[in-house]
Amino acid sequence: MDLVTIAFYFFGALTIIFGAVVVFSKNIMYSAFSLLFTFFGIAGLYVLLNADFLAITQIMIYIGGILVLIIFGVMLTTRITGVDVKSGTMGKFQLATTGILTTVIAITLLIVFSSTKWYLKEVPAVESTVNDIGNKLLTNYLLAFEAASMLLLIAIVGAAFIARKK
Amino acid sequence: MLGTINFPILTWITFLPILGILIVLLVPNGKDEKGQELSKNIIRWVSLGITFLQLVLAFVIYFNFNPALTGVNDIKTFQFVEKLSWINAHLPMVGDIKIEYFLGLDGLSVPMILLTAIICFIAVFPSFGINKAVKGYFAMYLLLDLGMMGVFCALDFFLFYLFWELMLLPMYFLIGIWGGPRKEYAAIKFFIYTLVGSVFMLLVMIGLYHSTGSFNIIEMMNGHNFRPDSIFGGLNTTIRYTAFMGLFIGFAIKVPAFPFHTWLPDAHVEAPTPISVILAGVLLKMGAYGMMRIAFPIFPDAFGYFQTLIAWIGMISIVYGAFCALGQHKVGKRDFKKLIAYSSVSHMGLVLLGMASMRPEGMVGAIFQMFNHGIITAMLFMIVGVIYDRAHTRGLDDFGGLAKKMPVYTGIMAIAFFAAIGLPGMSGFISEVLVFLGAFQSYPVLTVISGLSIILGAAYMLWALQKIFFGAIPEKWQGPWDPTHTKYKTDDVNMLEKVALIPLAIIILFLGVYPNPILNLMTGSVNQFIELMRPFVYIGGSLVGM
Amino acid sequence: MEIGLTHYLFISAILFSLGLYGIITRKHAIMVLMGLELVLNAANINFIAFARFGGMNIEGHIAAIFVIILAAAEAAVALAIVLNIYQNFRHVNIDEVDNLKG
Amino acid sequence: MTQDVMLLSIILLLVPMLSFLINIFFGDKLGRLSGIVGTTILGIDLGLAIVVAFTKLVSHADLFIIQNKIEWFNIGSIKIVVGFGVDNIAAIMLVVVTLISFLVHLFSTVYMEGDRRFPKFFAYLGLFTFSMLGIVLANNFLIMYIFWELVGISSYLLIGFWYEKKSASDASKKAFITNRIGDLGFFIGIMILFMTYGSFMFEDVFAGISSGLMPFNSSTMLTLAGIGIFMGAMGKSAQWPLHVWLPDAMEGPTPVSALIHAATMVAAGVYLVAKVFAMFTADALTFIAIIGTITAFIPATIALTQTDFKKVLAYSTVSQLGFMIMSMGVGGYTNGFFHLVTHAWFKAGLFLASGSVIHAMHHAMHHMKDHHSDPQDINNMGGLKHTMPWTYRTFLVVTLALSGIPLTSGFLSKDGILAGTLAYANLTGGWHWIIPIMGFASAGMTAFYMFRLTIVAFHGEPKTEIAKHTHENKAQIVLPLVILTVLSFWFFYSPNPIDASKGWFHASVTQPQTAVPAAYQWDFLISEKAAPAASQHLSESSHGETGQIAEAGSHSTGHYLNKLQEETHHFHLLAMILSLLIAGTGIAFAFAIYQFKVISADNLEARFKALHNFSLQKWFFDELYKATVIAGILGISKALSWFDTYVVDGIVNASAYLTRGYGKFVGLFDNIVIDGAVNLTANTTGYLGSKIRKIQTGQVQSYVVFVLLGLLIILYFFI
Amino acid sequence: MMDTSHITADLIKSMGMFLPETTLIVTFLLTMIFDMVSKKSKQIAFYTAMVGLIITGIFLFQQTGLSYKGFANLLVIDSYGQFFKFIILISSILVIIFSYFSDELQSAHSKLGEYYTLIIGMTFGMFLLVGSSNLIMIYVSIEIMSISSYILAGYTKEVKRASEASLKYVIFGAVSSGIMIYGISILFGLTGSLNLFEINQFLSSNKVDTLPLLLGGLMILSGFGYKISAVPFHFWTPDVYEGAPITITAYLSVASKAAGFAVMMRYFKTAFYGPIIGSADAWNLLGNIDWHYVIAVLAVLTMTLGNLGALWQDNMKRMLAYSSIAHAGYLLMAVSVMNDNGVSAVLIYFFFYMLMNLGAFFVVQLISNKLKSENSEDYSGLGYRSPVLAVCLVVFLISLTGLPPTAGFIGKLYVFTAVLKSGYVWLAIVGVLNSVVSLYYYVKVIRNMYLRDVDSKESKLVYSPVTIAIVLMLAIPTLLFGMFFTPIVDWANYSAHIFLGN
Repeated sequence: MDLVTIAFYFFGALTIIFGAVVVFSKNIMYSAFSLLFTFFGIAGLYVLLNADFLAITQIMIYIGGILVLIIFGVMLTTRITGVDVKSGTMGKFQLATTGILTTVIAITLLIVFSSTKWYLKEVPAVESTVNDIGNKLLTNYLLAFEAASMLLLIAIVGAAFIARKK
Repeated sequence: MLGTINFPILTWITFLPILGILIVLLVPNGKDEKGQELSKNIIRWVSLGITFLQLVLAFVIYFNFNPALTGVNDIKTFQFVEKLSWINAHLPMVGDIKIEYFLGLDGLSVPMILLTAIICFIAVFPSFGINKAVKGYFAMYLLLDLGMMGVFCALDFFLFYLFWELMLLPMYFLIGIWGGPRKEYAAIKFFIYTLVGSVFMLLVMIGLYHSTGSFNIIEMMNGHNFRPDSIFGGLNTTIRYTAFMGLFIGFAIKVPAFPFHTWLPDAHVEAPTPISVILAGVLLKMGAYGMMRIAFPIFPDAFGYFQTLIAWIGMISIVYGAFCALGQHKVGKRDFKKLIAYSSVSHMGLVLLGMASMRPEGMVGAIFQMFNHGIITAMLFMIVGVIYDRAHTRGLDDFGGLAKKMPVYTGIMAIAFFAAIGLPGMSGFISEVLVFLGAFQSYPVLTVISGLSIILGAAYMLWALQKIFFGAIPEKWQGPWDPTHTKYKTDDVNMLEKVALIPLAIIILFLGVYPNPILNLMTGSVNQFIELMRPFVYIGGSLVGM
Repeated sequence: MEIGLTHYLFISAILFSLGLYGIITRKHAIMVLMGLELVLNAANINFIAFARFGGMNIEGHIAAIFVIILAAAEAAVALAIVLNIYQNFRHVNIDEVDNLKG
Repeated sequence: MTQDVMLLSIILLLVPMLSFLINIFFGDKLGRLSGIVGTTILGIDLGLAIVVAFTKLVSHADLFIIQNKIEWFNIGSIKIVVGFGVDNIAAIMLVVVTLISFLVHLFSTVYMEGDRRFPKFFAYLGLFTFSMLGIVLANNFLIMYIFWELVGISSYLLIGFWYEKKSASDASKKAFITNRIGDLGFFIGIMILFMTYGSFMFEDVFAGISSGLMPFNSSTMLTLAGIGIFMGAMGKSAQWPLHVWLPDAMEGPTPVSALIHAATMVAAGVYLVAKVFAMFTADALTFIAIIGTITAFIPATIALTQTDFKKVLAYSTVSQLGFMIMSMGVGGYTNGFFHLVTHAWFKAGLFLASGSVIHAMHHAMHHMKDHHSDPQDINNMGGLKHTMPWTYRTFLVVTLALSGIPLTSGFLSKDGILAGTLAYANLTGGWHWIIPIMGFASAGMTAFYMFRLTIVAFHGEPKTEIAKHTHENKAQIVLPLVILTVLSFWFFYSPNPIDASKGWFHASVTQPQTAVPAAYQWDFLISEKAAPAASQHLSESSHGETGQIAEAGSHSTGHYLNKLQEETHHFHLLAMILSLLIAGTGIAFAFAIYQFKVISADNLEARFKALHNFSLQKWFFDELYKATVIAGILGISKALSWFDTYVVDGIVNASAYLTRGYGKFVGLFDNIVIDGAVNLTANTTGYLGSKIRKIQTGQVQSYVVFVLLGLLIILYFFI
Repeated sequence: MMDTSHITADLIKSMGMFLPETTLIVTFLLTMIFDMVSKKSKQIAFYTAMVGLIITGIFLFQQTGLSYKGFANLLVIDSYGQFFKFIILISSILVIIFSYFSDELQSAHSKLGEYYTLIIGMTFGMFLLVGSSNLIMIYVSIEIMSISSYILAGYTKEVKRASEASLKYVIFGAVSSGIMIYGISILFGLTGSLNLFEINQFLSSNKVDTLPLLLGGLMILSGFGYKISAVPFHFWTPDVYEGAPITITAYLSVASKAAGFAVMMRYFKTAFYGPIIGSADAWNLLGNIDWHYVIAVLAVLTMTLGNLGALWQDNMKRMLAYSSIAHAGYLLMAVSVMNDNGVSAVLIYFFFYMLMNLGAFFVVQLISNKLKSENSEDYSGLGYRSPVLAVCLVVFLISLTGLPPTAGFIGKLYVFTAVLKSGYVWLAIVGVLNSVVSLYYYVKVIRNMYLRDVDSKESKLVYSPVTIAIVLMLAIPTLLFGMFFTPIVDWANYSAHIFLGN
């Protein structure tokens, strides 16, 4: 086993295990912090996939932005009495059926993924992606980029409107 | 020259009601009681005037119609033709979509035009009694009139469908707003039933359009106009059979034929008198007319395939309707109108049977029966209306001995009743005989069974006659209908009712003795029609066909 | 064993299913949002993996970036709405917000 | 000349219509005058009829028929040709109808006096006469059928004239509907013939038959067509089993009974059989004979015990009609028709006499302020011989005629019929002997019950006070009686009082040659000079608008003999003796029981209680019909009506419930549909309906589940 | 270093084609700014938005006949897109007008600055969506309109049901778009591209596994499906439609649906359209998947469930929500035939659907302004209390049912024409039976208005002439187009050609 393999299994396990904790934990705070580790794992995987810029972005936006947002959200919407803020789940029956449903989905996806002939190409010499991404974003994807900025503007206007008290 | 007048008379006769509707809507509501009454009266008389003009136009058409020109599938021999390009949209993939404003008459439609004009005019008289939302009533009434006229004039399938559906809504309101206690139920039932029929018609219409590239009904009758690879191309294909059945069911619901008839008793019972008159007088005819104009000649092969089935349906309707009318006897409240409604099922079954025979006698009989049934049933419903207005009940058991109280009424009534049971000297007799004669040649056994209606018809009609007019007058009607004599000055029919009823009676008697004025109109067309159908259908002569 | 495309895809598939499970089963609105983030991240893993094995196709990275941007925007709006719900209902249990139904 | 006859006939036909129109529209203004108007018009009509009859019988004896043809309407190549015609039997019938109608009009002017709807009555009488004359003059099936129906409706109006009485309106309805049953058969026959021969004209149909063309290529169908036509006759002529309407029809005013139920309407059936005699196959004739025989016998047995004056006469009429039909069936055409005419006179006489009696009884009751007694019950009468001498005398004579006593017309005709049946039985043998046997038995019973009636009603002491107070009626009532009585003597028909076959009547009314090919006909009915080339005459003038056709050929009046006529001659004497014996016995019994009371009527009644009851209750025919036919029809209609309301409509509603709420569904549907299958579907749809709504739980997470599920299902569905 | 010069040229050129959208962005900003600056004028945002939209319309009109693939293949400008943009634009204008007359909105907030701003933003998103030819672009545009609509649905935020609607909408929408982006990633993995044209090229030159293509395709479809409320992605629709302000409900039911259909058809045709084989009656779809059948099944499910659901409803908004689901089913029917006839049928249908559906919602809004109720049971006697509105509502409902002589009938006519032309008789039969079912609930409203008599003589409802005029402006075309529809059909046919590159 080379280092890459070990790293893959490590980050993969990190992602999945903490991902599981996120959805199974009863304590919201636990979930929120497990989400942190999941994001870390994913960022690790990105690195393994030669996506250096993405890994950084992942950490910055997800961990620095979204996760903080979520934790604030938790605090604002929950009467905090202690550290363990519980989130209820459905009854056992619903849990079981949902479990079966998502398992079926997972298995379906796994079968499809393992049996498919994907679009594969030889990997050229690895270099940093930052340049390419920058170029693309401002040329080929300029419109999408601008649109995304509009989107963010709209989101800000909207979120501000909804969230503010009258 | 006969058959051509330089005047778009069909457009006028069809769209005159629009003028009426505009006037009716523009009449201001009166401020005080007197003003309101005046405004109501203006609306009533305007409607009467409009329908009268229509009647005049119908007679102009009648006298200018040349029966020698046969029409049916020959576009050149249609008369009073008006043809304009109406919708002309270009679809690059499909080709041009052409819908024409195409009106014209032949022997199959002229009797219907005449009937519609007569009935619409006559039914205004009982409408005078309507006092609730008069403006809306007459607007709807005229709209209905427009739709019916249009159906009989249209030679473009799209146009036909448009007019066909146009009648649904006014009818819904007319039953639903001005109807009896279960009006909501009856109105929605009528609506949904007819819509079920017409949506199938819509699909077939679209299919036909694709197959022939036009909505022209006449062109659809010619097999050469069907593209061979199109959906309805070829002959005797399953899809053609299906389409025929779709059309047939659509029209059979309107006729109404067993087992699609159950809307009729409800609609009749709940509808106000004039609407029952129109419903029975004209609307039911549209189903049979549609079969003749569209379903049969466009799908002659499918007609040939289903001919026996149609004859069976006709037979069952005849006998079943008669039995149900008689069965009123015991089940539920015995309602006068319901009895007539079921008798309509029976009588319209005759039309089906006659058409299924594909014999000239049968076809002519069927069309003539449509005309006669229109007149006779209209009369019957108005007769019901007369006593309903006075007694506010139609229960057969509530009456008795009216012959003594209302002798003139009884006389008129007797004419209508005897006409309904096919008594010679009345128009109904001739059409019945013709239908039976024609049908017997193709379907002897079925015709013999249908003959039971001769007996059953007499049984239920005479039974009703006895119930209402004979015997002793019940306690509560002993005195005058209206002791104050404000609404009804005499016990017998009043002038307005006489004006409405007597012309119908005269028509019935006149045509009973001398049917040529109507028969001559259609003979040529019917023969042409049968020539068109001949290669595909079974035309009797042995016992094989049942 | 060489770590190939499929390995990454498997992780993504499992993460995706986990996310869905979370969305469906959690009552707390914020938890649902967390599930949502898992789903989006699963998609991103796909994009990056495909990009890597599809010849370092930079489009995959671009897609992932947009997903991240949108996830952020969505999270912001969703949280705002959840806050509003909290003001109106004094709780954020999604399954109890069910006045509109039928 | 023939044109004049046709013109006169048409006028003659329309004149009573005039009476109808005048009386229906201006009756109220005319008041009592309307009776006089009606009578006068009928008098004119009678005159016309006599002229026509004489012209035909004397001046045009060589023509089989004087007729015209009109194209009524056409349907392209199919032309509906109709017309009127006078042949010998029509000529005679014209006189019969108009004369009796005239007499009844006259009679009614007094009899109906004071009725509220006096003018209406005369209007209806006019309408009836018009319709009846139409039947007589018809030379084709269509016109025949039209007037057939019109007769039906006018008799409906007349029988139900006193519609305030439920029994009257019931009776009129019954008469009409029973007639319609026959008419259906008639119409089916017409349809078969029209389909095969393409024409309604009698001559065309006969020519077609004799050319060997068969409906559906089967002689059976021709027989069926014949039986169909005969069913029309069965209805109108009250043949068993459609006879039930006639006794009930006595609810109508008595003049109506005389007009309709003695002489005209009921004779129409016999007349129809005579008109289309040429088309009956041997099988059809046998059927006719059997029906006739049964009809002669059963009502005779019923008449034995009836106590209602008019009912006795009614059953006697049915029985006599049976005789006529029986005669036709056995091939005794001339005698059958002869009996029709003679019977018309004396039965009309009987009815008018009974009317006279009832009128008198009514007056007496009125006088005594008695409103409860039954003026028609013979047990309330007695001794009328003295209070109403003229009525009695005329009644006695016509009774003798009906009983078949020599010197009366009835003797001549009945004797001929019985001889005919004997001859027939002899020629065919086997079970056919039953026909003469039952015929003779009926004749004996006729004599018995008629004299029973006479004796009980007229002889002896008055049984009630009412009878005592009766008086003879006015001349308008008596005069018709006298005229009809006179017409019941033999000399009008034949110089020989015991044999009519040499008289003018038999000379004029000769049996037409049958059109049916020999293979399907009794061989004894085929003339020796038989089978002329059929249709030469057909082409002659079929396109004439109003032209007349005078034709020779197979229908000419030339004499020819067939075996039956010879045989009848042989049996004439035997029949005469037998019938005299039997009639005498019947009369003797009547006298013994009711006049001299040698035999106790009560004793007999007690001894044959079952039989007596059976007869008194009219063989329970009404009950039988009520239990079978009527109950059956009502049952079917009830069932179908139920079916329609609940099942057909129920199915429609069931699919509508897909569209509506479950609660409503349960509430409405359980009441209505008992049917398990429909219930099941309905419940299922209702359940489904509520489930569809349940999916929308309001919980967004469940929506997600459904989305995922949906996606999975679609995915797996399309793999 | 990449050579970007030709791309730069393309971008600059594209900007010229981008005027309508640019105008929208400017309007968005101006509306926001004016609203913030002006403290006094309550309606300044309204007027700004209106002017901006009208200018957009003018620019849009100038693009007639243009066929262009710009922004490095991210966006396509063609007549097809233009048609939908017009529909979206007209609905936006109408909805803004409706909002002006909405008591519900005007009383909830003193100013509606953000409201108009967000509508403009949403319009912008839809404009982009209609022209998008890149999966990322599609995703971004969908998100723009989604996020705006999440907020708009909960705009009356103090109203409980509005906030609930908003929550449900955002969660459902986010899940759907999550599934969609996952699907996009699968498609990306299969073809190595996000651009629809490139995907098309790849698919036509390489053989691809069916199963992942189907999986990815379906997942992407769920993104479109939830925009057009197709079963089983429709669940949010009734709840959100009921909870949201009426104007927004109307807007969602028309504009956002139009955008969804536009992108769905473009996606299918652009990505999967192969070279013509045999007759041109059906698209020759690449990838070995019978998309026709998939969509047909969805169509049947959608209309049936929509109609059955609507039968139960008393709340007008909820009823119309289900009805809009049913209409999506009819439209899907036309999509399912997968040919240009179907496309043109959708276009025709949509134009008429816009008129009648917006009309119906506006009437409902006006009535609810006065009655403070959206319950159809409360409509009894309305036919007499407010004759003009009631008649117009009847026209709209009859048109929604699809009866002549209304525009709705013509729409249905063309849909069924397209379906039957391709020979899918069973589908057409299901369709017409569904429209029979739909009659029942539409007529129920009519029944309540006319057949139910009001016990007490309630006062007449008085409306300003302007509102009446607006209603009539929608009702009269609904009738007129039912009888003379050539221009719309011509326009739709002209527009029915989706730009396929080059």
